[in-house]
Amino acid sequence: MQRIGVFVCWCGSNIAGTVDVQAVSEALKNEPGVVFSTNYQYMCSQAGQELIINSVKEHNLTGIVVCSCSPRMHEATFRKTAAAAGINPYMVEIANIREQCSWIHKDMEIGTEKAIILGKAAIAKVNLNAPLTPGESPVTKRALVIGGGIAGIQTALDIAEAGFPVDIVETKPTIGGKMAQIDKTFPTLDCAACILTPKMVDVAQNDKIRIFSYSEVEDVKGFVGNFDVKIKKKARYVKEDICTGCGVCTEKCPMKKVPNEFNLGMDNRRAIYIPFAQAVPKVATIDPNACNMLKSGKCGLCAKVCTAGAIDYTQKDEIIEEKYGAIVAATGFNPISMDKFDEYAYNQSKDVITSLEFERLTNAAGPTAGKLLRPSDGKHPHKIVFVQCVGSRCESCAEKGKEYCSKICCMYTAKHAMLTRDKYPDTEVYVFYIDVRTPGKAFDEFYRRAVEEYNVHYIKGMVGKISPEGDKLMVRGSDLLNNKQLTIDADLVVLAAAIEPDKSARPLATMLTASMDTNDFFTEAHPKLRPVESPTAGVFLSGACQGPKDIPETVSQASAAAAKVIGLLAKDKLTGNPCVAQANELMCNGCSSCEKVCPYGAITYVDKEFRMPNRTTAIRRVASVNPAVCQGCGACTVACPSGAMDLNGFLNKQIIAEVDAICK
Amino acid sequence: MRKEIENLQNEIIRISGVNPRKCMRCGKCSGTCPAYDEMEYHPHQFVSMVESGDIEPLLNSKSLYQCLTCFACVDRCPRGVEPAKLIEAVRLAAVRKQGQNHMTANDIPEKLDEDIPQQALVSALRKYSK
Amino acid sequence: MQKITSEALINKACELLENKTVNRVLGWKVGEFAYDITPALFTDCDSLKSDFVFGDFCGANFSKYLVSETRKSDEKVLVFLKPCDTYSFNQLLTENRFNRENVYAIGIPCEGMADISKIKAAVGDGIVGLSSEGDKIIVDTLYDGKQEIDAKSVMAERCAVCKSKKCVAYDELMGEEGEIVDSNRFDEVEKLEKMTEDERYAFWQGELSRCIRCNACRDICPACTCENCVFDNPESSVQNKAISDSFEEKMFHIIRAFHVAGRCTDCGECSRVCPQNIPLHLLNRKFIKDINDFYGEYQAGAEVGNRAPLVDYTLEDLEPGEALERGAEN
Amino acid sequence: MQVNGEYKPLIVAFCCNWCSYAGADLAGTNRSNYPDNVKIIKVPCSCRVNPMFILRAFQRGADGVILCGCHPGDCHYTSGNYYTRRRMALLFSMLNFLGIEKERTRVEWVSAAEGAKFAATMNEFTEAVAKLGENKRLEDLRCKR
Repeated sequence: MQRIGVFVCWCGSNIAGTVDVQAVSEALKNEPGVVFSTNYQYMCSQAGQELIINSVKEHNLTGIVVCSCSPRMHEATFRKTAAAAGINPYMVEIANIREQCSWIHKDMEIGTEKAIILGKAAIAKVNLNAPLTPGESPVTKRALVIGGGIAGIQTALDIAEAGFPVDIVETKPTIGGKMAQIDKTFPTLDCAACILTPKMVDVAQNDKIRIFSYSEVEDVKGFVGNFDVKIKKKARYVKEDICTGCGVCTEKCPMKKVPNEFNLGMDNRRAIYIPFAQAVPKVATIDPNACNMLKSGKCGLCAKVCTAGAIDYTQKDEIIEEKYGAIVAATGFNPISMDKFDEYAYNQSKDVITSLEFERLTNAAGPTAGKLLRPSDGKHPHKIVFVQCVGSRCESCAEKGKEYCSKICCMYTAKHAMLTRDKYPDTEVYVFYIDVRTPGKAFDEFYRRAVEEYNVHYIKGMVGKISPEGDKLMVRGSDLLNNKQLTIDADLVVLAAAIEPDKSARPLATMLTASMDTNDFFTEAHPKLRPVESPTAGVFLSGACQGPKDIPETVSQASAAAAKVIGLLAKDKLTGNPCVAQANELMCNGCSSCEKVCPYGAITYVDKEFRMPNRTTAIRRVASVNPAVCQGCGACTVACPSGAMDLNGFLNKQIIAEVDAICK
Repeated sequence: MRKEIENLQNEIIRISGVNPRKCMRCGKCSGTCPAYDEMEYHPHQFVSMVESGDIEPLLNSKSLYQCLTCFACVDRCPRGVEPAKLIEAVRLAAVRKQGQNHMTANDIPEKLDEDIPQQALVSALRKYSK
Repeated sequence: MQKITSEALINKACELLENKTVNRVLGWKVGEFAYDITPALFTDCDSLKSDFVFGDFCGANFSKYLVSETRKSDEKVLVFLKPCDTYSFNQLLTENRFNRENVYAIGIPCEGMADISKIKAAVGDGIVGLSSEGDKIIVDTLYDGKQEIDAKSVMAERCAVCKSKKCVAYDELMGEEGEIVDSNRFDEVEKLEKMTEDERYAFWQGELSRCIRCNACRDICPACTCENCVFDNPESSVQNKAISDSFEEKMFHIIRAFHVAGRCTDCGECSRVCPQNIPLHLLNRKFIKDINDFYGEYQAGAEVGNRAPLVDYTLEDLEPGEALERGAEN
Repeated sequence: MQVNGEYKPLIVAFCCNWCSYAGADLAGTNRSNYPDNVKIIKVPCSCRVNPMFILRAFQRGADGVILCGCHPGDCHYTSGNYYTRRRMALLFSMLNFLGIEKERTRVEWVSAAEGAKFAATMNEFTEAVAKLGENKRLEDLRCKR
């Protein structure tokens, strides 16, 4: 039997104004389990708390009921008070007689009567409370960053800076991501490579960071602080530790006609290749789909020319298993496919290109060595049309485009237009826009410069149709402000394609039990207050995998995610919420209903041996809750038909006792 | 007067099944329209003028009959506004204003004439039966 | 009249016992009366030959017995499953309730079982013998001698509205696999739905007042396989083995039906065993009908591993208020 | 439930900790009146509410039971209220099937910002239950006694 103390707070006149606190404390004195009952002006004050502490000692109390304001306000306070008085903090229950009683009723009699009932319910619950201790779990002090773009790089560097080891997993043969493909960055027009590659080198040289390039995450098990991850290191047929990146093999390889994905297929690479000069790790990779040696066993030229002896045609995929305390998703984005936008003739003309392709065309390391030449005939274009919002803000065509605004297109289109006019003043540049959205530091100024100083023709309207005619592209669009329909005979058309999350994000989210929105962007734990955390504890979000972002935003989010990871890894142990589900193994059927409804994957099954009638035993499959993962929602407790699953702090019998106390 | 305009507006919206508020003013419909140069009011203007209740000028404009109903705007509109359907509805409103020209299926037999193409009848029924 | 004979089943069981595929057989055995067939475990061919029967009164669904039977030994047990039993079998497998390895399941066709209470209503008491001949059931009674009745007219309600003649799980099939049939099994439920609240209340008051809380419905139910039922568990706060309060049996039946909602295969065993003839299956069917209406057709046990509707959701599910409105429209 | 020989409806409200309980607090903070008939029980999530709790409340004399949770899509635990929605749709439909007035049971989504909605809902629900009169059907289904 509990020895319960009841403490009724006046809250000045907030409660005492409409509730006869004296009558409440008197009435509750006679409830089962109650050995002491009193009231006081401000229970949350220093003096009020001391009153509680002294009463606990004086009356040997084992449980406390505070009739006061909402538990959302002072439950934590009174739990601390209980701990200070030497009893378990979870032996405290609050009867909310302010927000849910005195403040909504005007009549003293009604208020008092209701306060007594609420007090009785809290007492009935405390009678069945049991001391709860939060579970502790150790933290593996290593972080995993999935994705090696600027987001992943920045997150990894920041975590390593704090002294924790970090692994980066990147599916491509090199880190760098989309930023490595970009020529210049808005609004400052620094060269992307000049600011990115030093960071890539930092990553390579940082002894806290390991890079698993050309690798994929295969499996994730475990929970915050204790993830077990399987990483598949795909065979690149080159020994990473021996290859010096001299590039001789990539010059001698006879397979010359492999589309170069780094330049978006606008030129070719060899079967053995290094994606670009500043690749990290700077190691060659053999494309097994193109290599003659791997396909038919005939060639072996690269092995012959490699003086370091790094080529290994027998290499196999390798599985690496590692433990991590935190995981950061930084899987990034891709431009959407233009295949379904027939009206823009992307598949009909080589001279209709996407913005990312334009980046490569203007990049000094690109297929044209930085000269802006038309892909079809290599001639210099004199009239260029940029089309914004291709596939973005596209509600009706869900199978073609995306409903959301891709956010970055306005700015990079302004950049492209400005750079073109700067380098080639003889070129006429038109931009078709619906709106120009430039929130961001120095963004609008940048866009205005494109218009005012560089004389880029911005046309409010959308392009309806592009038709190739001879070596021209007839671009028909509307000019809404002049109420005209225009046809521009362009040499080159650049489509600002919408961006979408990388395809690898969805299966990864499943592995991480992290939630996603309908567009496959990762959802954050709270859209405003916890923007870099996923709802799954220990999983963090960095960069465009959470939503469209430009580079400065990506980098700030990456650092924010790193700060969260560091905060987690800095702890030796994680203290959980003790109000978690608990399975009574004796009653569990092993039916898996609870496992299916658990949003956190906190429930697993174990086989245990049970005594059965007639001195026999049987192996039964029973549920086991991982208290470090369980968040205490209670979905499982109702899914469980046998009542084997219960929720600490909100036990079935406690809630039923409250119901009984209210109803009787 | 205001009431009348509102009624007309609601009627057009109802007949067309189009929600002009979905329009984000991108002008792709007008950018795509093959009859643009013929028209005084262009597809995007139909949408915004119906939305603002500025329907009278549309009813009196020849633009109504210059729409080819090619549906390029319907196909390409990124927001699914379907301007051609709206123009069709305005056209219908204009037709109705002219007087008793409502038509039911029962009226067809007497109108049958060997020289009238089947398609004309179908299209007449489509226009005048709503 | 069943298409498959006792002899065929006995021969099959003997063969499997002899070649050591199985070491015991779950089967039907005549009880006190000819219609009072009870489940039994056979371990040798002789007892099979003398006691095993299969006929129009072998309604018992053996799936549930596998939960305890498979724990007893690692050797296989032979079980005969009628089409509706196979659904229970799959559902239990979905819930990991027994080890599939320890079972040898033979699917057998079923032509529908007879309802002894209907026979009694037709011929009166004092039944001493029963046999089937073609479409007829021949009843030998103490008072009136032999009487012939049409088997169809005394078919159990659950068989008259049979949902499936298809065996959905087996190691071996005897006879034809059968097909899922169109059933009007929700007619009764619909009839009740069309009544007013008052009429429905009166109906259920009449039915549930007869409940004696014998727990037979729970004990026979192949979905009620909890190690320890909440109503037997003192920790649950709702423990009650007998009626101590006027509301108890109603609470019991609602909760029982709710606990099996989405898992109930509609085998109808609950109503078969109810000594008070309460149409308990109507509660289960109401849930099944609602699930079908609200969330799309779902048949528990149709396949192993299906996700039951109550442990699933879609973002567009209807609101509880809408569910009640739909009910009001009926 | 009878109080001093008079019918006074008793409403049990289960409120999820994150949205609806906070919504109820806000109703209090705004001094929005709603009847004292309503007694709130806090649960971590609406999906914690077992049908047994609801039946128990009716058994012990509650005249109406209302369940409040976060709006679909806003659940603190991401999916809890989706399960609630299915469970309660089926349970309430069953209760109605047994002849219980459908006005006695309700699920309402109330966010932490919807104090006014909470009060309005409670006013409306209490009134609806008051009209029905005392809950006899769920207390007693036996014709005997």
